[in-house]
Amino acid sequence: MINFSYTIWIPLLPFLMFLLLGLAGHKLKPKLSGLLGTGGLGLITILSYITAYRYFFTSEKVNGAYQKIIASNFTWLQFTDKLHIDMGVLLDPISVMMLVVITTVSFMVHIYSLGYMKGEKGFERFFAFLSLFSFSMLGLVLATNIFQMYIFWELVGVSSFLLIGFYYQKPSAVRASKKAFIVTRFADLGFLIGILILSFNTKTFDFITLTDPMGTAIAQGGGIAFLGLSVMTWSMIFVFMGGVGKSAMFPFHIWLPDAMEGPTPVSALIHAATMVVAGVYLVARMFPIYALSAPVALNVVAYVGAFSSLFAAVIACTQTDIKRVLAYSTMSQIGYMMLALGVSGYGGHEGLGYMASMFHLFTHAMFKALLFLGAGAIIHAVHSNYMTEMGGLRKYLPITHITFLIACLTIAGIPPLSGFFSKDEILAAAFHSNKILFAVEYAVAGLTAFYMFRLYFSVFWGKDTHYSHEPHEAPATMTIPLIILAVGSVVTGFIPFNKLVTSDGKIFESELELMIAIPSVLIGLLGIGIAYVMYRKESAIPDKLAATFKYSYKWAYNKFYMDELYLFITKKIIFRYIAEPVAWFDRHVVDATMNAIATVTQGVSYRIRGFQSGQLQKYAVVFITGAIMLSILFIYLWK
Amino acid sequence: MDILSLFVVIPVLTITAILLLKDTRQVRLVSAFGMGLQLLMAAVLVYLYLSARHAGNIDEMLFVKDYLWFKSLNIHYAVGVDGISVAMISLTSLVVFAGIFASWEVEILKKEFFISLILLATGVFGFFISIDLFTMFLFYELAVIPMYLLIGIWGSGPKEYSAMKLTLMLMGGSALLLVGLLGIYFNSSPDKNQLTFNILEISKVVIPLPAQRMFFPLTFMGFGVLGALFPFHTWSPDGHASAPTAVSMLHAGVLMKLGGYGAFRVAIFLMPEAAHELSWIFIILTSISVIYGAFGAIAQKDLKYINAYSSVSHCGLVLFAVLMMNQTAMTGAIIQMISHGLMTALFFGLIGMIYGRTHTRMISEMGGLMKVIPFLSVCYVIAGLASLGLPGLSGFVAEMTIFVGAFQHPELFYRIVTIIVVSSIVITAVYILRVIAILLLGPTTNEHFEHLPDAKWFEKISVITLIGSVAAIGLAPFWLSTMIGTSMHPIIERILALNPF
Amino acid sequence: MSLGTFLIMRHELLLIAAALIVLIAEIFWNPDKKSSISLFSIILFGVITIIGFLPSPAGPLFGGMYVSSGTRLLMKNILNIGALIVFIQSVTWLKKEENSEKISEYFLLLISTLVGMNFMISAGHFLIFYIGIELAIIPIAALAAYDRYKNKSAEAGIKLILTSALSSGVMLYGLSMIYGTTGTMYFSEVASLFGNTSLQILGFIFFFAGMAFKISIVPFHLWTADVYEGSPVNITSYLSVISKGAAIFILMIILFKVFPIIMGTWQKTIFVTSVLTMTIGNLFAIRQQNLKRFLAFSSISQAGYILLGLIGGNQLGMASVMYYILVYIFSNLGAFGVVTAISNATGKENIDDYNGLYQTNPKLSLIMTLALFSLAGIPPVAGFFGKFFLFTAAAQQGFYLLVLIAVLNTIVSLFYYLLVVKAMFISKNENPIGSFRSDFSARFAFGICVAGIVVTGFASVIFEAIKNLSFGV
Amino acid sequence: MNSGIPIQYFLILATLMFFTGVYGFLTRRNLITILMSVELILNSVNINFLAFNRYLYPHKLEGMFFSLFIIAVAAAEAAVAIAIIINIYRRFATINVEEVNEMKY
Repeated sequence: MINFSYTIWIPLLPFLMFLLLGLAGHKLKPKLSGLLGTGGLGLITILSYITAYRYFFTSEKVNGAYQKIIASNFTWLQFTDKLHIDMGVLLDPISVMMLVVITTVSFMVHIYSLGYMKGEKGFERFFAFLSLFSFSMLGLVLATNIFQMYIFWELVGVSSFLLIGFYYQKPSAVRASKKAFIVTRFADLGFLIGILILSFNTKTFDFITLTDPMGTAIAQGGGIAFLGLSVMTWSMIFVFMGGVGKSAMFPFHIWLPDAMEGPTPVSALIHAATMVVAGVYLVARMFPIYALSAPVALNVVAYVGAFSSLFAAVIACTQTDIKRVLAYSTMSQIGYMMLALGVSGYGGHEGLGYMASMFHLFTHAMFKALLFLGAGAIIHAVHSNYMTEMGGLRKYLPITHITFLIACLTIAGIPPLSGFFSKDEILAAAFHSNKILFAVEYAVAGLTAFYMFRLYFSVFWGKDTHYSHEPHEAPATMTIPLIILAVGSVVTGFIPFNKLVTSDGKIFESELELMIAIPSVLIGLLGIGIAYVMYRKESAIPDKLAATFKYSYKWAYNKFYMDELYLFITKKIIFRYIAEPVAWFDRHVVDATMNAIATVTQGVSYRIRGFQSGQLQKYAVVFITGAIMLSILFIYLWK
Repeated sequence: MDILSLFVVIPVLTITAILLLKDTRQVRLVSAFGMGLQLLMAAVLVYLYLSARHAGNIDEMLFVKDYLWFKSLNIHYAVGVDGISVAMISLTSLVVFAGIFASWEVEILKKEFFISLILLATGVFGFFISIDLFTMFLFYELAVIPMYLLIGIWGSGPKEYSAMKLTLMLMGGSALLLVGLLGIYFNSSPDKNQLTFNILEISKVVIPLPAQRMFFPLTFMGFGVLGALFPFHTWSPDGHASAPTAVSMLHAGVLMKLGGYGAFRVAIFLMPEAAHELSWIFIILTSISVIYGAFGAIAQKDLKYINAYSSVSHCGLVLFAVLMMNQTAMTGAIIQMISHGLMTALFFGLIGMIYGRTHTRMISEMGGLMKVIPFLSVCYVIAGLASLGLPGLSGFVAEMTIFVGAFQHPELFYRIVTIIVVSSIVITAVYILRVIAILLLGPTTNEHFEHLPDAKWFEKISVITLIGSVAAIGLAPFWLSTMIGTSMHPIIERILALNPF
Repeated sequence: MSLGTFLIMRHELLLIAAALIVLIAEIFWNPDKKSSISLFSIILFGVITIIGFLPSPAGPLFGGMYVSSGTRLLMKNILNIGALIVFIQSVTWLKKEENSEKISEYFLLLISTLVGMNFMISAGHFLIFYIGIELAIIPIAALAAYDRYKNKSAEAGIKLILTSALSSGVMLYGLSMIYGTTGTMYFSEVASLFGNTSLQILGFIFFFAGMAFKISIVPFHLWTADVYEGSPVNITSYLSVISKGAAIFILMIILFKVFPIIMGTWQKTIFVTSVLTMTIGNLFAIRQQNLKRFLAFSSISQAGYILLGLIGGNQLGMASVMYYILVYIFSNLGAFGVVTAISNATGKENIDDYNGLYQTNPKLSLIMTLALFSLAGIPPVAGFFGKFFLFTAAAQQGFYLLVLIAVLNTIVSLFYYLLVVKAMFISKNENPIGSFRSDFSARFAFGICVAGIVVTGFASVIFEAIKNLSFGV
Repeated sequence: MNSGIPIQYFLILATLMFFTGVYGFLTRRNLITILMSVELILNSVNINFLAFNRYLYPHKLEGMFFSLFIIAVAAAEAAVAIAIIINIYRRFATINVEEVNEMKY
């Protein structure tokens, strides 16, 4: 058994960095603090690579399965003797894989930001927040129990809130951050309720106990039925609700596009590579329960994923803000991963989907980060987000151009780039379990290729726009990460995931299924072709199309009016018809009653003043009547 | 002189010292010194307590001192603490300490102000240390009455109205309470020969159920008024809005906790059966105040009103948890009291400081303060995050303990209500973020605000004390929850022995 | 029967002597410094008060018509203390020009009323009781009309004397019924012979009405406000504490000693009347502007609370009543002392005039606040303990409902007491009452009152001592 | 020693006198008359005492003495009352009870 106890430093280091930069940041030189943050992250990147190596290649397996290793653990808060929140580090294939993903991308983004954020006000604040985010994200993936996960879940939420609202003087940014936080918070409510129900039935938070296929948690499965579904199913659906929120699945996706208000590196790190896949990771983490004890919930996962991917892809085809296009494509790719999990089974070749999903998560992190960073470089050069104001940039930004192209090809699933392999696995898994979903995903693959190359062509080719000032290639701090990530997205496809990350930790054989791979490549190429025709040069086709499908285009362009719907619910229903009435009720009914008591008392005291008339004889009357009344009362009425 | 009585003696000495002073500048120094001493004492007490427990002392109450006072009625001056009261005492001393610094620049009648403030503190400390119902009640009323002068003289807005309303409603609560206490007293011994006010001795006997049915509601509501139980919470918004900074801090931070503490230590601990029987009524009321308070806060425009309503919601959570009557939930209730105490004190302190600069509390009239007064704004954000239950700050610990505990309740009804109550975390997030977004973020709307000064040193002391403790509890809750939890055991055992669920 | 046995009625004898001495001394006094008579008589009375505390023989006298016991001695002493404070407070007022001629009358009359009260308290027979009560009220009527040149004073006098005559008429009628049905007027014999017939109930109720008039219990209270307002402040304070206290004492003794058989009935009676008294008293007090009138109504509601101590008929109740009267003497006299001082200095008696008093006369306002809080029953001052014990006594017999009504009433009373506090501390006033320094006697009286208010509560010995002397039904 | 007149007569007379007195007290406007009606009340009480004593408890004289004292006290009361009434007349120039109401409410 190898000693992994040092892994506790992987999350801890960024936290210390956050404290340092947060408390003393404004005293340091911006550059220094930037370097500190980056250096710290570089360190843990190395650490996590070492960990990954030692875990996958040197730690021994028990009957051919990777073990779940509790590297370190201590009780943070004791609820009951059974229920307690622990803080610790759990190493298993997916967490180790996530370690690699997060640290790599985060490190790249740190380096990139050194250039991108140069001269920004609050440079050190930015890096402090980045460290906070890295801390929370790492804590999330390394969580040993569901409550620890929830804690860091909230923390990534808030750090994303802080980073989206980084330009806090910009109203749109403020609005976006607020929206992101509240929407995800609402989803997290579901997560929490899920945890509560789960813990009530299983009396434990611990992942290993929960997800043990032979364990009591899965075996008893909370047989009590409610609306025909087992308690376990309910709790899993609620837990998944949290995932939906974080991973911007339909219907909680609305925060993601607005989140693009944040600085581009942030979008690359949080809203493309790491945080948004937390939902996928959550489902993967609880996968045995989903697969063995709550299949209905698993179906929900599959359908939500499939629908979101299609939905997002359609919208992506119509957007003109490049970051928003990328945001929607992220959403659709995550939909892929969800679907893959949804269609997967547990163990052996059944678990193909699981593996595929993790695989795609990995590759997607690489190329989507690359895409965003590239977009960042473009924006940095052009000072605009809108592709309508771009074109012919290839001669100004050669490196960006090449890397961007690679990324586009990857996402379009062109062999031998990594995207091809992972997506192919997913399609295969879908094909084997559910033909309809397969068809959907197949179409989405085409759409993806189309909108990505629409973007690519209209930015780098297309009409030759005349820029007010000459766009120039980004500095090395920005281009180097691009290159590294580009390499990453080329080679990662060859990592044998089926030997490393599988549903039950055991190796299984999976070979390329040509009769799925070839058509998927073809449709990818088809998408690219259409995009080429429409956007390679300036042409009237897009506008014609838009004109012909006026209404559907309009709907897609306005993201199917989801934002308006939410606005209606929050502003009109909640605020106008609940909060304000409550406030009014409190003032004018509850409070008024209390005041009424006082007023009535005073009123009465005014009414009865007539007794004190100052007339001696009236007093005498009262006196005598009083005496007689009392006598009557106690002699006759109340003996 | 035993250590506990010192907690009453030191403030009294401070008051006398202030009375003797002439120069007003010294007044605040003296009070700061006295309360600093108090804070130190609290630390010492915590240390002594923990070491005593560590030494294996398993008495229900420690440092018990008992002096016979009124022999014929068997009234004692009896003090003693368990983990819960120790925690509450440290909370109080923290908040009072911060409060002194927050009110460093009172203009008029400095002397009187600090005297009344410390008098209020005296009452609170006395309440928490006493284990004799009579002394408890005495200190309770002693704590309530200075509020009138504090709000009436140094307050703002419709201060006289609010002060009167607050005092009368709280006194109304204590009226119900008095009857309840007398009822407990006269049932405190099966054979009427040796009646007692001593909580520990009463807890050894079982009060007959009819009596419990009669006196539990009185006692609970009596304390509930102070704990802002719906519908008796309406003193809270007006009172807080009109009160000067330090007073709102103390009042929301500490005084409202008397309600929760008493409801748990007297009403439920002494009359568990009735509590179990009638809990459903109060559960409904409290969950109303949780949700209702939160929604009320969304629609407010005045910072203090927002905070007052959020206090209603949070204190409602305390009473809610207490009524769940199991180890975890009740522990959570205590933690929530402490966390909310610190949090809301922080909030009111900051609001006072901001108001002192912008001279308005209407959020609509402010904006973009983050750029102008970063320190205060950041602290405000932290307070906000704490109050919406962000992990790493105290609010989260408290709320989660309550929710998990409450959800362990064996009856379905309680679990469903719990889920409803849990949903308050979203509403809280909504109004907190709304305030933060309007008040601090965005462009600076009013050019008059461009050159506001940031926090002064005494304000920083006050704020940092509170933030420090909020974060301390949030990051390392285990010692607090264990300290409270161990003291909760005997209480829970008694409750469970009397109501087998 | 040796002369020594007459020492049993030492209190009365000493007081009579004192009254005569004052009367005679006035004749031979140097007309230039008449005002020093007051000092002389106060010292004289002070000596008597102190002697009153010396241990003295107890027992029946005149074949049981006159009874003296520890309890009754204590009651007399309590009254003496109160009277002493009133005397000291009235010095400033007596110094005034228009009063200089009648100083000795003032003391003579007050002391004789005190004699009446002492006899009344020591009564073992209704005849003594009747004479005592008349002796206690008639001179007060004269004193109420003491300000010969004030309309209100005369009005107060006539209202008091006529209504009291009526009330004693009614009471006597009741007594005659009791006599007719039992054939005796000795307390002890009446107690043994008393039954529960309608005629006897009627007799009791009429008797109770007469007593209720003296204690000013609703609905027999209407004279109170006018008389209090009209009379000189010191007379008002005397009426509000001493006469009321004495009447309550004797009512308590008679209820416990003479009517234990119809306890059920008089408990009901007290229940009804005390609820009425508290409520009506408070309701009227809310609206008052003149402080004397205000305190009059407040004292009415106080009487309502005191009845809670009687209703139980238990030892605790008796003790708490005596204790409360003591506390009430200190508190009410403290409040009246402030009113006296201010009306002597400025002649202002309205609450509005007190606005911003704290700026000019902080000490006076603090004393007033203390006294009012004590009346309202706010800790840590004595009033809190007093009220608590009263309520406990009532609760002991299971009158929880009554206690609830009472405590809810205390909130209303707190409301109007706070109104005064508000006036003094909070309300702004461009021309507040000028700052002045009250003379030695007033400050001495204040000293006693404040000490009483603060100490009586905490020092449990006082309550315990009273408790040991008290008996139940 | 029974002298033919049954006790009821006395009692009825006394009761009538009592309520006549009360009636007078409540209705007469002249203070002096009111005072007289008070005397009526007291005298009715006296009759009661005497009758009871004479008829029911003839061997003790408590009733007699009581009435004696009542008469004496009533005299004193009347004296003070009349003194005050004179003062009233000085101040208000009337002894009509209805006009003596400076203090009210």
